[in-house]
Amino acid sequence: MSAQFQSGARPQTDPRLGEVVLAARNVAKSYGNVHALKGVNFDIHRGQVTTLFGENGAGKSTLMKILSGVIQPTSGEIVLDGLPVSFGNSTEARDRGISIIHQELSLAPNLSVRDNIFMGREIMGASGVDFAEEERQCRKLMAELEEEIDPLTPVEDLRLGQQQIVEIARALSVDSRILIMDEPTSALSATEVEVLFKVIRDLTSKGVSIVYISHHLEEALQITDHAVVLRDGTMTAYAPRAEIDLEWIVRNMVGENYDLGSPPEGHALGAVALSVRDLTVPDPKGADYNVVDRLSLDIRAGEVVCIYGLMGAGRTELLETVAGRLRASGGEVVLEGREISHLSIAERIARGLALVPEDRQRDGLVQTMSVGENLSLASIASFTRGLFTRRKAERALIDASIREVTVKTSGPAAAIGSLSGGNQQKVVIGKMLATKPRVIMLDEPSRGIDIGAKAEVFKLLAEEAKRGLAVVYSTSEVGECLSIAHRIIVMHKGRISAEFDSTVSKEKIMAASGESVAA
Amino acid sequence: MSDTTLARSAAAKPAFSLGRLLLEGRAFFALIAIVAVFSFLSPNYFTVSNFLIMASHVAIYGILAVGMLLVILNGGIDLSVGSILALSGVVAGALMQGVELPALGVILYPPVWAVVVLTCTLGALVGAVNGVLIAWFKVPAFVATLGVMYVARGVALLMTNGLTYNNLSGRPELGNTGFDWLGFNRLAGIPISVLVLSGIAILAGLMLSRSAFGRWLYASGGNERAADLSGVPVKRVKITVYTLSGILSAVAGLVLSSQLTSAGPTAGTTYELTAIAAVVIGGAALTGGRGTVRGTMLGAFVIGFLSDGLVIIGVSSYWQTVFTGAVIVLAVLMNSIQYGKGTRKS
Amino acid sequence: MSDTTLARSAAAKPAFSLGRLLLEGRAFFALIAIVAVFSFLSPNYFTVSNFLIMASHVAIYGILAVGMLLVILNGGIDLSVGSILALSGVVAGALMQGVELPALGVILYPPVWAVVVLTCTLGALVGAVNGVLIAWFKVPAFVATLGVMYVARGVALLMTNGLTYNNLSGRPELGNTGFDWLGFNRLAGIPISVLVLSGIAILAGLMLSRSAFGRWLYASGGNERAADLSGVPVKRVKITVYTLSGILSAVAGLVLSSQLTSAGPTAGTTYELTAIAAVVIGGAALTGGRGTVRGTMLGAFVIGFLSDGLVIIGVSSYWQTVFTGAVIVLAVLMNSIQYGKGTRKS
Amino acid sequence: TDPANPYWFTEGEVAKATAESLGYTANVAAHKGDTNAESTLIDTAITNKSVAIILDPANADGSIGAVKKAVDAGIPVFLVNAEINQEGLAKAQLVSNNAQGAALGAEQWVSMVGDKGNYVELFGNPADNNAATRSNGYETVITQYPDLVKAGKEVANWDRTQGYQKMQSLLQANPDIVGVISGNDEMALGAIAALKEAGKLDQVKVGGFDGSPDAVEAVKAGEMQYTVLQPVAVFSAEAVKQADSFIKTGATGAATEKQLFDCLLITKDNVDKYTAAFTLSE
Ligand SMILES: Nc1ncnc2c1ncn2[C@@H]1O[C@H](COP(=O)(O)OP(=O)(O)OP(=O)(O)O)[C@@H](O)[C@H]1O
Ligand SMILES: Nc1ncnc2c1ncn2[C@@H]1O[C@H](COP(=O)(O)OP(=O)(O)OP(=O)(O)O)[C@@H](O)[C@H]1O
Ligand SMILES: [Mg+2]
Ligand SMILES: [Mg+2]
Repeated sequence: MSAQFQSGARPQTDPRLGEVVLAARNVAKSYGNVHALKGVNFDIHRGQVTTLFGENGAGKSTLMKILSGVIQPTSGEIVLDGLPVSFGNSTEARDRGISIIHQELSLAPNLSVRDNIFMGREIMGASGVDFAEEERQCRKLMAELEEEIDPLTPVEDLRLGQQQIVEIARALSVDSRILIMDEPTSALSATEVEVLFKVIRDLTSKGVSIVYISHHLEEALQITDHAVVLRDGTMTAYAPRAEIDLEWIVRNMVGENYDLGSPPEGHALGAVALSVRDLTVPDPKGADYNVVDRLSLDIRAGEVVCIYGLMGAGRTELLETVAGRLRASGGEVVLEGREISHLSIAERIARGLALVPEDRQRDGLVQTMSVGENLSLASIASFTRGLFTRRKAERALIDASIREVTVKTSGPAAAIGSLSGGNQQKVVIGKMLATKPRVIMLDEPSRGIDIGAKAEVFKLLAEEAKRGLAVVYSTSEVGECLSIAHRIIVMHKGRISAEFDSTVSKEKIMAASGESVAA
Repeated sequence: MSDTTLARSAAAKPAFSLGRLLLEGRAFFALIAIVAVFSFLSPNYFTVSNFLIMASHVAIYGILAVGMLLVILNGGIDLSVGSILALSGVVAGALMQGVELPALGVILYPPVWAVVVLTCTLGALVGAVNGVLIAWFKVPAFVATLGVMYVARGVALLMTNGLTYNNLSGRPELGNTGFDWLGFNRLAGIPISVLVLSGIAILAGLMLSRSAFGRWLYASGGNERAADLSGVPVKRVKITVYTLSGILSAVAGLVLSSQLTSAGPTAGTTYELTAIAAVVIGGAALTGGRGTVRGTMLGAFVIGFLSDGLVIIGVSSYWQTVFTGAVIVLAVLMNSIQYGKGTRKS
Repeated sequence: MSDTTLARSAAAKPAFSLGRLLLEGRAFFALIAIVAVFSFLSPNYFTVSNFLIMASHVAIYGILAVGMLLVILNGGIDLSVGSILALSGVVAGALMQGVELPALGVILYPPVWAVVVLTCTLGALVGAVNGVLIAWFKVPAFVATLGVMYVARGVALLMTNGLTYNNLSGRPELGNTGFDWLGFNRLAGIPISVLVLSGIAILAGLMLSRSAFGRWLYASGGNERAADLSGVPVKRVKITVYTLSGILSAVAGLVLSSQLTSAGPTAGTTYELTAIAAVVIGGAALTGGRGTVRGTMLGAFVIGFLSDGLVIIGVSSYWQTVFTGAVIVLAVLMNSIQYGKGTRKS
Repeated sequence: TDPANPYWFTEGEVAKATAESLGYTANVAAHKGDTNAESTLIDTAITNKSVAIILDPANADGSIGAVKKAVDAGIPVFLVNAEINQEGLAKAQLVSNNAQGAALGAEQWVSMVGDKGNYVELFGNPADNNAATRSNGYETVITQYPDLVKAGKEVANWDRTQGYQKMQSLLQANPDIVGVISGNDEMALGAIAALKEAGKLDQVKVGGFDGSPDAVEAVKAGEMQYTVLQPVAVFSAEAVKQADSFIKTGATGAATEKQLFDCLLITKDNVDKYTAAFTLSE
């Protein structure tokens, strides 16, 4: 039986569930007139995993930041081991045994993996920092996470997923009693998630309490002991593991059932819209292999193609090269019959080829601009007449985008940083869709967006496909391959290792990617 | 990442215009305070004629500051403005003295409009050199413009052998009079230089707020990679802003040498600092992407009105230095104290 | 999975030191080129005594540049170093002349070590003012240090009434001799100022590479928010770097006035630009988090050896200006051309 | 001009003191050699409805505009220390006779250095006419001695630190010099510091120009051979008196616009007569 709660109500705690180590009592947080949390009660049980579900902007990250001392609540209190506490900053919380993996990476790109892991907690030896010891511990952590990341590599040279691993390793390196993980796996592949889960089980068996947030619901279900659903800043549901399933979560989260959709039908596929011929891309960092290796691919108008692969398969490089960011060393890219290899990014966008980049913070958003300005950034030409932009036309375009991709924001003038992670992602997608592309490429478009939004984005893409848009998206979640894609392409080491139609099984896809089908 | 910018934006919507006033508030209130204090201290300060005079002094810094604003919005910096100013003045001076064409054995006296056009072209070229070094050769802006600052200054010195061109009024029989018009004349009682500044400020303001280029500029200053992927021609934007800054420095050089009716190679030394200070006092962030023409103008007026005021009330020049420094800090400080967290980014 | 990262890290290890050399290569090669060219042009350039003299000139800029490096690593900038240098020199001068205590009716002549300590304390205080303005009051570093630059200069002028303290040697009967030791003496043939620079550079290098503070500095310069969340005391780090920069400016002021055996309030004007140039030529990024003491030293030597070399071969001073600018750009440009993609970040 | 130089400092102070003793309020401001700053100062003087302006022009050519502006506003301008290249604007131009002073200095210099050997010259700010005037004056005298060879000439911008560093480099290039002739005292004092450091002060003779207190000390100490005193105290006081007379009577009382004040030589012999800054009591 699942229990439903009114806003502000306290969850019933079953004595079987284990002792509550950390709890939020009636915690509220407002930013001006935005009420991110409206009086939430939340318990963390010793040695168990509590999962927090909720739509983008529901207040999950806000609650976690309060529990870990990053921000202070407007009202309400935090109870640690039965005693009320207040944390002035995250260091105080860390000293009390609470550590957090942030949703948005917080690493110093200029420093090595080792230095990032021990940032602010350097191990001191006789003559300054004991680098050898730090490195040793760092290697041990990496071994535990089954990652081959050299401790001396600068973080900026790592792929996003690897950076996330570093972030995880840092949290693990603090021997904390309570570990909060805010979407730790958004850039990880299934294998790595497995490893992480192994680590989590290990930790819980040692009595460490975990809070886990993820938009990958199936994945979260594997690990959770308790589920809590947050909606619009209030807690709407709680249930122990035994009583929850996917349907329960979705119902409580978005209030309706969801479906990632099925390949759009009933329209004839058009001519080949994008054709990639023998494309070869050398490693951008100068290593002597090709990250994309003589790859050929045709996509027809109205077709939806999914590219699946493990981290490092070269999907990002493929898409960035087609978009014009990286230079190919060989091969050609043909858009609607015209060779475009020599064109700039801007010219490709003008011809109808758009890319939604993988890393929204670094490549997607202009933090100094408002939500509206970000949305209209790629399509300025469409509302410029003569020398000047036309405010009305721009406003109409922005409003349409906000509606289309359902961005939850206080308005177009809001700062982009005030949006929740998932809504930021939607802005990036909306920005590129606003250019009215003929071919759109999305690199991991579902990263960090909630299940409802994901469904909406896929629905939107499917509808656009019906109108003749060619869609290519990459993903690291097998489930997403089997949604709207007509065709699934698996990449491995820069080449296409397999190609399937939409009736294939998950196992086959994973096998082709070189992934062990353990889960 | 999210929580840094937040507090601001939450307030941003309802208090939109008020918020902007507050953001630029520091400069605005500082200006009011300066005018009030000096008017109280000297009867000669609060007069129309004095304001016009002071405005004509501000014009030079203001024109440079507009160019600097563009560069700073782009996330760069331009240390060469003072040198370009001097070089342009000197070149204009040389052109007014006549260009000897040895091949033909004649001396050409270009008319004033041609001098202006040629000088601005020169400024644009030097600015473009900055831009190309920075955009194509990836030389950090500070280094590129520092180098160009030295080179331009050196060339100006070499051209004149350290001396100053004096007679820029031209001669009627050569048909090249009118150079001093810029600096000396008034339209409807307002000095031409002030009008030039207003014109430039309005154009720049329109460009920033209404044109696609303005949007590109803010975007590439805020996040160059994201702007690039959104189809913003980031390299072109960069070269353009440095070119514009070069042109504006040349204009400032013309205005200045016309005000002085002379052009020397050491003019404009350290003006880059004044221009940058005006931009920063006006609320722009040196990291790029934030700033307005309005703020920059306020910043320029704060600096100009302050230094003129100190002279008018007869403060000793040492104290002037101290006050200038203190007011610059205070003007910006006021903001931090009052609106606390809002300014994290700059 | 495994093989992707393996390849990279395997390659990373052996190329480690070579990679660093290449990164700092621009400054290194520029220095070699400068020495080669001048040695070829003048027989007097490539001599031990000249190198020592040049090194003692570099000492002043070098000491300032080390402080500037710390500030720049932190993502800031310190425009006040030249003024603090002047103020410290003047204060040291005043102390050497004796402090009159009107209450007691005596004149105190502090011994030289006390003068040095007091002066460095003063530098630290002024630097701390910068730091507090920036860290606590969130005034942008450019504005805060610009303001302090004016104020410190003004105070130096006021203190001396514009004049220069001339006789800093002290008098034996007062027990305060030895001030000129810093600037005049040599240990094992090496000027003290050069030794001071080396000591400071080594200490700073150790601090950056070995101490926790060094890690904090790089971390907060690379991503302040992340550093803050990781428990790095970012505010304290900030205040400390500006304080250190202030102390180093005071040291430079002591060395300079000891070299000249006189201290004037206008010393050190525009040295901040030279110091920043040295840091940037040495490969540091103005955005913070990247740079080394070694690079900065190379940068300082490039600038110093170039300008002295131009004097030695007797190039006219205008051409000196042009060459200085050109070499600064070229030194950095070489890097971009040769190692193209590697330098995206700076 | 820049009040951080004792020369200009005295100029301002003397003028101010004289004016105040005549019952005026005097306002001293510095343009630091920047013609734009100068023009700004003139504007504020006009705003303040000054009765007269005593100006040390920043630039022989560059300052003409500023003077014109003041004259157009009906304020009489009296120039001191440096000239402008246009007559009939200012009511008077009172300057020290730089050419005479330079010749005087150069002769003294030759008599002390001897008539052969290598020497170097330190040159002031090239934008300032006086730099060239003095240099030419030196040149005229010294070229009469063919065995005196100018081994180097460096611009040190009137500044002591630059004088010091340039001198050190010059010493490297020319270790065998016997003399240094400098365009002003500050640069000469810098050169002396450099020579001291190199241990060559006893073999190299240094001559300055201005007659600043520091230089006089150095002459006293035997480190500097001589300095040429510019009668700045005299002509600044005189300028104010002429301004006063012009305000009261409409005439300056002087015969010509350009008035040259002869420079005096300060050597070890007469150094005791130097009673106040820039004043040599006869
Ligand atoms: N600093 C802030 N200023 C203004 N509003 C904020 C701020 N931080 C968060 N918000 C708002 O609070 C709400 C909750 O945000 P939060 O980041 O907690 O969502 P979330 O549940 O973590 O979403 P996601 O799944 O997308 O990460 C959102 O509406 C967001 O816009
Ligand atoms: N054959 C190879 N050998 C070694 N390393 C490789 C090889 N191919 C790719 N890599 C590494 O993997 C990186 C490719 O990562 P990329 O981000 O393109 O992969 P992806 O498929 O987009 O993965 P994800 O988006 O899941 O992180 C390259 O930068 C390179 O460092
Ligand atoms: Mg979140
Ligand atoms: Mg990828």
